Amino acid sequence: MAIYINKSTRVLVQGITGRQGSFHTAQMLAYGTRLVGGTSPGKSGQVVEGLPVYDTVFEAMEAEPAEASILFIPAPFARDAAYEAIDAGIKLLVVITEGIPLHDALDIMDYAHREGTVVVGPNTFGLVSSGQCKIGIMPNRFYVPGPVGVVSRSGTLSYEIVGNLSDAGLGTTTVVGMGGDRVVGLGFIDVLKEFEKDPATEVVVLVGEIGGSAEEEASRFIAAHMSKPVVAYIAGKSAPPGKRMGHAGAIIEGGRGTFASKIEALHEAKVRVAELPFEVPSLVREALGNS
Amino acid sequence: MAIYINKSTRVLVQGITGRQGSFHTAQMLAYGTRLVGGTSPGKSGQVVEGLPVYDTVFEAMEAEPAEASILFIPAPFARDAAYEAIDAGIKLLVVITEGIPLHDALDIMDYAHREGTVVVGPNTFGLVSSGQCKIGIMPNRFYVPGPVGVVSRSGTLSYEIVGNLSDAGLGTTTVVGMGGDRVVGLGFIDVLKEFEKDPATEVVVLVGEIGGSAEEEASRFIAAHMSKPVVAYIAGKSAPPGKRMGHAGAIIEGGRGTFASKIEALHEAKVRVAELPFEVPSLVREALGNS
Amino acid sequence: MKLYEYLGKQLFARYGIAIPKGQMVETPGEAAEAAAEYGEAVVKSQVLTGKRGKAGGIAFVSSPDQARQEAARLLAMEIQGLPVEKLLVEEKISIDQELYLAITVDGASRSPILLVSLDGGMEVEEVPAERMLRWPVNVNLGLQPYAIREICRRLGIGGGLQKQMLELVPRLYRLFRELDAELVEINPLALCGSGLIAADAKVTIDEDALYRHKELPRITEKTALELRAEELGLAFVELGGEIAVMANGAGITMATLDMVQHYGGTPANFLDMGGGADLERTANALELLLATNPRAILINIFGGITRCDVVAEAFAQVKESRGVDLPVSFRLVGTNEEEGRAVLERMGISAFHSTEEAVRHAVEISLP
Amino acid sequence: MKLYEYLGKQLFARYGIAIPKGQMVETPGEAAEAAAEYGEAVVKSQVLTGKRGKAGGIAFVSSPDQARQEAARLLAMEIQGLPVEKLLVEEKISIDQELYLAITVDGASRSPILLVSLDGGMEVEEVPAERMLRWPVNVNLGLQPYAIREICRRLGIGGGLQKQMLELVPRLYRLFRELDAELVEINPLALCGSGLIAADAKVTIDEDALYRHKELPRITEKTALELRAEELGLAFVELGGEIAVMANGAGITMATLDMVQHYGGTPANFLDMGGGADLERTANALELLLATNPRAILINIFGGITRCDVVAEAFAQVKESRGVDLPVSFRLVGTNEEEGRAVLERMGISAFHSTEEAVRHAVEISLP
Repeated sequence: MAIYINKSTRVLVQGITGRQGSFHTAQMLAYGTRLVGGTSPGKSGQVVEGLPVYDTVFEAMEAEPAEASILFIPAPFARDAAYEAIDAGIKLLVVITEGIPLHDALDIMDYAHREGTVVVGPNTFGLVSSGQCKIGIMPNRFYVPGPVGVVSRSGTLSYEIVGNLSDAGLGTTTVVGMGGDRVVGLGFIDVLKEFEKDPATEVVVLVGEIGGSAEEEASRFIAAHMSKPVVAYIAGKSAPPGKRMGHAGAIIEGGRGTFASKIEALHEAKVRVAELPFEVPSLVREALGNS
Repeated sequence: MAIYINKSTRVLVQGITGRQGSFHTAQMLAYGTRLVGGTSPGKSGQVVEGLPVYDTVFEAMEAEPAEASILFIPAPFARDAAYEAIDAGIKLLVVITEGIPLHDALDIMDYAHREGTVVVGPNTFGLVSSGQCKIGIMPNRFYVPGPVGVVSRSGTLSYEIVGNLSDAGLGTTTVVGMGGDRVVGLGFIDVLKEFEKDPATEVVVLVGEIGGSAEEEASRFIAAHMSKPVVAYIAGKSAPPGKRMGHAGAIIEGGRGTFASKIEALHEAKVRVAELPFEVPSLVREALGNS
Repeated sequence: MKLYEYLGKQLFARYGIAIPKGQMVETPGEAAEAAAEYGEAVVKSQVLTGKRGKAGGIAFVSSPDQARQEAARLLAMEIQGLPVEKLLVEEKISIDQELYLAITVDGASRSPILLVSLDGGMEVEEVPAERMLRWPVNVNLGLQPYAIREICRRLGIGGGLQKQMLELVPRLYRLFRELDAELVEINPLALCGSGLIAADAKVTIDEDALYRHKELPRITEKTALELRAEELGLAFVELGGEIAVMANGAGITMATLDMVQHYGGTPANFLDMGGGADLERTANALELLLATNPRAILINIFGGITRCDVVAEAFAQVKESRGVDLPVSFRLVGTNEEEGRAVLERMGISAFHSTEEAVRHAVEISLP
Repeated sequence: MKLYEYLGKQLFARYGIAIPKGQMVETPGEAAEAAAEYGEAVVKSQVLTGKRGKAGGIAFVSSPDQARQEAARLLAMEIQGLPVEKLLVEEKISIDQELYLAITVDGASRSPILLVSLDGGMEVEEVPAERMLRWPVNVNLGLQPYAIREICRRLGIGGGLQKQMLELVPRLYRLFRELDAELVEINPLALCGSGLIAADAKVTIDEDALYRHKELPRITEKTALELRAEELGLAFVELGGEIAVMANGAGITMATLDMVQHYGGTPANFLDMGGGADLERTANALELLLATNPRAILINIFGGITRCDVVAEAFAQVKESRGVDLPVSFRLVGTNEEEGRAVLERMGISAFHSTEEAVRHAVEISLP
């Protein structure tokens, strides 16, 4: 079992002919993802990695319907591409694009909410149900089946942690990247709810960072609704206030979103907190032992 | 039984302190409608017909929640009032107001659709479940319980027809006024579906008029999905093309929306069509006898 | 409110939609002057009907003299009963392809709808349904580029023309929304070289929204009486027959007219006095009714929000002040019916209970 | 991108939001001239921090001479490390009541959020939560009048002040949406007689959306190196320590810094080279890294979209061209790891597999 996606999920690649789009198309195919085609305006009829290219999502859906789509579309055009996917009936939209204007993200979320489409990202590495389906840009090799569900705000840091887990013999059910922007679709709580329901997930790893209040809200949710153990790591302990540490979300403003407040909230929710990323596997083992 | 509203439906009056609002508040109370209060900005604390007046719909809903609201709000402010009702959680919105700009109506319908609110009107006389609840401006006396469901595009004409029915001893389950504007919330098909499901409704009377294609679409629906007999009357046989006959919807343009095309569609759907309004009761009797 | 082509084109220009060079003129002399600037030119009657081409209301000219002649001819014309009072003189454009483009409101989907066809230039009713692409627009999203690309794909429009559409369509949609249009139509939308030019313009503005568009001109196709009715806030249409008809509610008024016709009478007008009118408004409506010089009057009141006594009082007032002597057929039921009947009885009028009786009587008294 | 108060107020004026009369000046002489126009005036340091009042960055003056003196004093100040280079001289307004008004984006509700409080004038963090009204805005609807009326009701704002709010709030919201603002804040929003005046202005524009706002000024709080990083499209922050750190991904870069600190080192910077950088971009990032004059370099690459060999090649290139002799701790795993390691080996660098080892090594080599 897994959450959101599995081996029967049919996936479309928007922006398949670009450098990133074509590279990750190959990677996703190698992982075993059921890709059904891609889009690139004006390039209908081309073939990328053996997959048909269409002008529009509607055209692609006429040829073979897909449930999910992954966006490799430059930021100025990402909102339009997201609208297109949602309007054409895509139910899970993974937005890899970085640097999408904040108000465009608000517009995307609003329309997606209205149409019942789940958005992962923007500025996410995607999500993967280990051994079944990868819709994202994470390296293939660490995502092996196991009992751990992972949800993370940052990409490479989660690769690091999932790498540590797999080195320690701990595989994953589903790994979800929420995305590093201030406004993202799936949040911690959405994903935690799914992990709580997923029979294959025995323990959840939450990878957070400074800025915003998502970790604090997740803590309250965990305390109230999670029966499964949760392990957390929060990045940004050493970050100075007022500076944006890469991610739009990672900025401590007016005393809010600090490392301390997040750790306190997690402790209150009885979450096991790792001080450093490589401590995560032992805390997971501990949690598995206890559960 | 009845559709949309019944004796437990709690109703709010938006614009209760105006001439129309207060007059019809008294009429609705006299009919037995469960009115719980009204709104009028800046007039919180006043009392109209024994009902409390609030500044906003939110304030009213805090005091006592309502499921439905009826709008007596001047056209330039109607969209805002509709938004307010929908945002505050009203699930059935009856818009009496005439002359609402077309694009405002589009906006209202869009938001209502999004939030799952049913809109009756604009430019409607409202709806009434006979003997239980009246949310509208129709005269009280003709709406007596019985087996006939009525849905109408025009107000006074439906009073005339319901009056004819009640004179003939035929009462009604629910009478719904769709409203005379080009864009209205509930359409024939929505209401026909409900009547088809309502055990108390044995026959349906559809009162249409020239313009648009609602009657043609209703006919196709009736042919495909209605097991109950339908009787129809269409106004505007004598109307010249290109002239707007009062209702925004009642205009024959470019050969579409003609009397002839509607009658033809209704006949194809085996609907009994009355030539003149007062022929409706005998056709209803005939339908009841057959069913 | 329909706008003349030249006004519609002014709006197009304001929204960045290309139009041919041209100017509105009202005399043959002005037409000659304008044509002198363009060489090959077209002179187009400005009337609010779509059939002017077939009616000979458009002329191509190659010289100022010819423009003067044609303008004189056109200004003497009536098209579908409408006198030609204004002309639009435009440079002749060389058209490679004609498209059809319109945005209007679709009652069925409760949304704006975009209509596009490659069969431009002909009457829209003549375009086969399968060659007219219909795209409902979510008002929340508006017309986004992806939708235009998808529409173009379905129509087989690619390359430069698609690019032009991606620029033009959002502008037209913005005009449609911002100016509260019921209809914006470009037919033909002319492909001239690599550019799209609006060769015609049909724009209809929602009259209910005119209050928020002080900048727009006020155009009317109404008769003097219809204008008077508009001022009074009444729905009124002149129909030219013998029986002046007033009722309360658009549907019942239409049904009353249908019945008049059914029983062999001819209605002089459609007059919906609306709901809940007071004494003054009702009196105004009755004055309007008399102004059509009918042979008889038919008043059909089903009082709901409207009070029967108010209508009866208003009638008494107008009858007295104007010394009305016309035969009247009155139907009166509903709110305050007894009081209303009492007022009429004093004038010797016995109101009917049923519309049918009232209409039959009206037809009888209207016969010469 | 934060805007200076005077720029924010220019935007307010463009959107019809009332501001005090005033002008931006850069010298004491200009300040005196401006103050002469207003009589009682206020001289405000233009710095991109909210604490300037407490820091003495605002002066009230009654004469041009006093304005000159205070301006000289202010222009010599630093506030929170920021030099005061510009002043805003404004007429002093007489304030009856101070409100707080802001619109920002709420990540939790994925929507804009309006913040209103009757406790204006104080630091927003000091306003008790229950006295700050928070109203999430549906971007589809925008801020409609009903919402403002409801907000006013909850705060007990009626009458004329409510009317003022009904005018002002939609204008501020329009600015927020049209200019891609992350934050618009008016604190205090001053009630002066019957009018509301924006006595301060804090406007932050989304940098990701600047490309569509050519009309807006470009303001930066960044150092020269950070600016260079911005040009290169890299996320870079100077931190002042000894170890230059580069990683790929914001989260892992932060975690690497945390580990550096944990093991007793001090980071010179935050540098996220992002994902999928090519040789040139990586080389640029490395150049930037060297410009902080560190004692040691720590490079932490977990190759996904990023290829290990590209990073190693870029490093070799820069090392050679710049003759870099600094000690380096390299961690390299992921896509094309073998190829990358081979490149490094040729330079005598043996890359670590784990971040922990790499960080520990970096701290060691950074010690004097």
